Amino acid sequence: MKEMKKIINSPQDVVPEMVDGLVRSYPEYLKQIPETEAVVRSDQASMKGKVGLVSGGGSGHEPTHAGFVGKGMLSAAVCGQVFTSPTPDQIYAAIKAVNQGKGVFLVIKNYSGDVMNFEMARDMAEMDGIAVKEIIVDDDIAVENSLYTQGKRGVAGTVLMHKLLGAAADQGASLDELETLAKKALPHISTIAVALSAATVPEVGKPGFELADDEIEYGVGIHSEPGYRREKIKPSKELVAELLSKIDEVQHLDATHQYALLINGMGATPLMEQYIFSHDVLNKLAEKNITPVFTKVGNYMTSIDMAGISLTIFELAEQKWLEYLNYPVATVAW
Amino acid sequence: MKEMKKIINSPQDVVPEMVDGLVRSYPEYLKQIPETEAVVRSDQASMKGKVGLVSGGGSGHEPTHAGFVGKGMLSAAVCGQVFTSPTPDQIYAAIKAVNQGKGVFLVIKNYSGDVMNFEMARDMAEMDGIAVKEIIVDDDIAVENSLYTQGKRGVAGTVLMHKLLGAAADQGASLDELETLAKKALPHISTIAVALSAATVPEVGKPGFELADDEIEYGVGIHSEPGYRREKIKPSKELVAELLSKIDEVQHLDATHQYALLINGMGATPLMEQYIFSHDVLNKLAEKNITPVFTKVGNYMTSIDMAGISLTIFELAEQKWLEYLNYPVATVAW
Amino acid sequence: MLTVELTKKWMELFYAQIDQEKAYLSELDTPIGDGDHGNNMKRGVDGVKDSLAKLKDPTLKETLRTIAMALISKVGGASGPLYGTAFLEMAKKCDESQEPAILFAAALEGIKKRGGAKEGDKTMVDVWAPTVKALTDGSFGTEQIKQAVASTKEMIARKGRASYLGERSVGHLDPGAMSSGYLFETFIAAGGVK
Amino acid sequence: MLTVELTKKWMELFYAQIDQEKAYLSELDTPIGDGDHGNNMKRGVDGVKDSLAKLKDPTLKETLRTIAMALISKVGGASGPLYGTAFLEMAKKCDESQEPAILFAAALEGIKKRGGAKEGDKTMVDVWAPTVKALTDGSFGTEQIKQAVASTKEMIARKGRASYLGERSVGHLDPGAMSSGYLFETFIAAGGVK
Ligand SMILES: Nc1ncnc2c1ncn2[C@@H]1O[C@H](COP(=O)(O)OP(=O)(O)O)[C@@H](O)[C@H]1O
Ligand SMILES: Nc1ncnc2c1ncn2[C@@H]1O[C@H](COP(=O)(O)OP(=O)(O)O)[C@@H](O)[C@H]1O
Ligand SMILES: [Mg+2]
Ligand SMILES: [Mg+2]
Ligand SMILES: [Mg+2]
Ligand SMILES: [Mg+2]
Repeated sequence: MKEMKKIINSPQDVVPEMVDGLVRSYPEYLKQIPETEAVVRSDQASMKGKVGLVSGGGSGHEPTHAGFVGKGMLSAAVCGQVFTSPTPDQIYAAIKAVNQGKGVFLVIKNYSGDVMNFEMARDMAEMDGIAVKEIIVDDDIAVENSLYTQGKRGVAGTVLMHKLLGAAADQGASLDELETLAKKALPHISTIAVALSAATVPEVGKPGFELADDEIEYGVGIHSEPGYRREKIKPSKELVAELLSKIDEVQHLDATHQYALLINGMGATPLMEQYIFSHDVLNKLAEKNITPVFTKVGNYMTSIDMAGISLTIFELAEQKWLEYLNYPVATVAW
Repeated sequence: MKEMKKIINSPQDVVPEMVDGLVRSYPEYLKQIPETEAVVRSDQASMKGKVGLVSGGGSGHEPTHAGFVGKGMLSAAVCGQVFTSPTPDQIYAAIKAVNQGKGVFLVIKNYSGDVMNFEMARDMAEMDGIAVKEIIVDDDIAVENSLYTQGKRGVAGTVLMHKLLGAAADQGASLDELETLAKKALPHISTIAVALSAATVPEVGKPGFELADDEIEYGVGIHSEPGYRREKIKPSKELVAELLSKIDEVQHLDATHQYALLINGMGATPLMEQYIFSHDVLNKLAEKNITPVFTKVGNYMTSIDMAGISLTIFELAEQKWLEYLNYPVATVAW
Repeated sequence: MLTVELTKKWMELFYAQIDQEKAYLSELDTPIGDGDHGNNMKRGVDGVKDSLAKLKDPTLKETLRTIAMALISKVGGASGPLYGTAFLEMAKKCDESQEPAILFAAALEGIKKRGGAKEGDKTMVDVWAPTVKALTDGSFGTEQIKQAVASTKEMIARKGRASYLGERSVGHLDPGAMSSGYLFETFIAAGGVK
Repeated sequence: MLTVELTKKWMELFYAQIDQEKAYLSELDTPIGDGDHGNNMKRGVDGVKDSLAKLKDPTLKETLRTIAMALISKVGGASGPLYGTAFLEMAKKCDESQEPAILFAAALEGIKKRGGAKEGDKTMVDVWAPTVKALTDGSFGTEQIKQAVASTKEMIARKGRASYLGERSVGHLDPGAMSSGYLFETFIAAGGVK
């Protein structure tokens, strides 16, 4: 078992120190809500008269969520402990901080903890007379959806959801319009990942699982939740073929549609590998005569120091959605 | 010795596949110069009537250099083999592609290979009647400068040099003005790094050096060149104290001056750790009553999959330099 | 009868138990979760300890409510809202009755409503439900609690993170079931049932 | 006398030697460099082989120039411009003389000018300089080359990446010195000196 080797002070101080470091590095975008680990836009004027957009969840996915706070994207982000949903009081503080009388929209990833804590906060806000609606993102197709289970997980596609809703909110969409947009877009966003190693939670001190030196695992989640198959590492093209075929089963990729592509590094995988992976994805899509109209490659929804990559395909069923993706923002990380 | 585990196809194809993946993912910014691994702005109009700005070097530092090509920053970047300077013919092709009759300025990192190959390309361009000037960046203070050696290395500070010169060039600075700016700014940029692990060059297949599970090394270069001291890993604050004291010896940090800060992840170090490190740097500077007027934290000048971080401090001796740093750009990675 | 004194004693023992088993709870959470249950619970009981220390001559309702709010605002994750809701429901009920069987039944209803889990879904509900039943039929006790916790081992998870594993969750104890087991065991140790 | 025939034979043997010692050259480049010298040289000799194969009845000048251009455009790094310059200078000189001693002396001057290294700086110059001298005084030979290569081991590097190590570069052979050693040894093996 490898020892943990990290640039930190003490494991319990990771989140407060990280949030402080981020906010003080980027005061032009971010402000910390006092006595919380929630972060709100410093450009208050940009929120005037608009629906507030709040996201959040466990920490460890940097730059998600706080890196996407700013004009044109999130109004606030709530940073929980590492891989642990933030508590309702913190989420509630963020809701209050961004409420401009037009209501507040919540972006929640589909984990029991996130859903329960955000919904408790929503209850608290509604008791205060703040209108709150939400979308529960579940883009990870590695997990079967079923009425009898928790359902699919929310992963990198959440970043695209932030972008879409942020652009719409900035253009004055109402709370109901945001809900409609979110519900319409969600089924068109599919993500699947492959891991080369697991993340090490600082307070735990060892990786969430162990892979042999030549092993990979398909379908792993962003908290090192196990995936659907383990095997020997393969060339990038073959990883792409596997992941893309899984997405194809769900989305039935087809040259008559427009697609956006998000290739996401999990934290320890360098851009060199991400660009090669991207080359292989674009080649494989070209075999189907598909050229994505929007592509982003980088570390957006990480899993601390996990090595691996995720592939998100977003079918742009409406032209407006591409405009939202291209809409200018002022954030640390988009 | 750990086996190499990377998302690649074959080690020899890393650079062409990576460049292809990058360019095809971001056609709005980038175009590949045919038959080369050089990348030029796709927004040709933005270069009209301006001095061309060309950088480059070995690959493995992604998003440097190609990620900084675009309006307001580099005109072109030349991607060599991994950790190997590009060849003169490729650099020459980039110079020709960006020349608009106003001359071309080269940003070279101070490595024998880079200097020799860029200068051979410069000779070729000058024979064609293209005016060429250059800056040789050597911001790494870990290495002593001396008349009898190669001198200091060029590392993360190069990204700030790109930003400065790119903004000035976009505003119409002449070739001579760029040279003056570059020479003035260079001595004010100091960088120093700490490594938790070394990079693995795909064609080599094993890390450039080995560190024990609890060991770090100060002063390591961006090609796993050895540093100045090895010791047991320490809390982030103590790493910061060590690195900042080295910079202080050179820069004599002082509250009457303005500073920009660049905290740079080396590839495998997650943002979580970078933000904590940033928190500690800001605290340590605050002890001297210094609050940087510009900060950036992220993976800018990486060393493939090395774990570690570098700290760059840039004394903004002229107010104009801060404007250059804040000047808007359209690139993949700034 | 649940009293302020008993509740305080109970929380002290629960604190000590979580403090001691923190690493084990996180370890249980590793193969079928995200490895943080021990840390989550530790933050929770730290919060409970701090908040209770600040109370002056509290009523039972205030005591239970304080525990609930500390858990809700300190634990996070899935277990925070669930344990928090449990104590909140007990606080609501305690004016009416201080009978453990009745209070824990109210708590169980709260947990089920908040999380949507049923018995057999391999969650803390699989400790709470049989324990509430045992309190009514008189079979409540350390052995019964241990059995309830152990019963989760062979279940397939259908709620919480472990559900992403499907059948591969079989063979592992549920961490929330284990921490709920500690809650009831320390209740007994505090003198909750004679 | 350097001829087209001899040059081709020489390059074939040099190709084979680099191909065989590629990993070793990169290994030498690891403690005091960036571990790529073998790969760099391999790309270079691959390029030389391809380019020479395309030449039809070339002159000696064309042959040397072709080798130079292949090295310049394929190797990159520090060694590319240096080996490229060496062959370019030989191409320039070969109309005047085909004497190895004279050609290699011209190449050495090019290397020194391009890279600024002097003897004793722990670079390929420490093989080229004594070898050129040996060609003049008749001591040229495999033994002499091996000695020149070995002499770099105890030097402190003052040019190239190894110079960043300062005194810690002592105790390691210089990789460029080693590949230059191969160049001269294969020259002998090709029949370059009888
Ligand atoms: N929907 C649910 N209903 C009841 N209990 C649940 C539910 N989801 C999770 N749990 C319980 O919570 C425990 C995990 O808690 P914890 O690890 O603290 O939170 P998280 O899963 O967010 O990391 C599980 O072992 C299970 O007992
Ligand atoms: N300035 C110089 N003058 C002469 N030789 C040099 C100089 N710099 C480097 N070298 C030679 O180049 C060799 C390294 O080549 P290589 O590894 O291919 O390039 P790089 O150092 O760019 O990775 C060194 O071993 C040394 O012999
Ligand atoms: Mg958790
Ligand atoms: Mg090199
Ligand atoms: Mg957990
Ligand atoms: Mg080298």
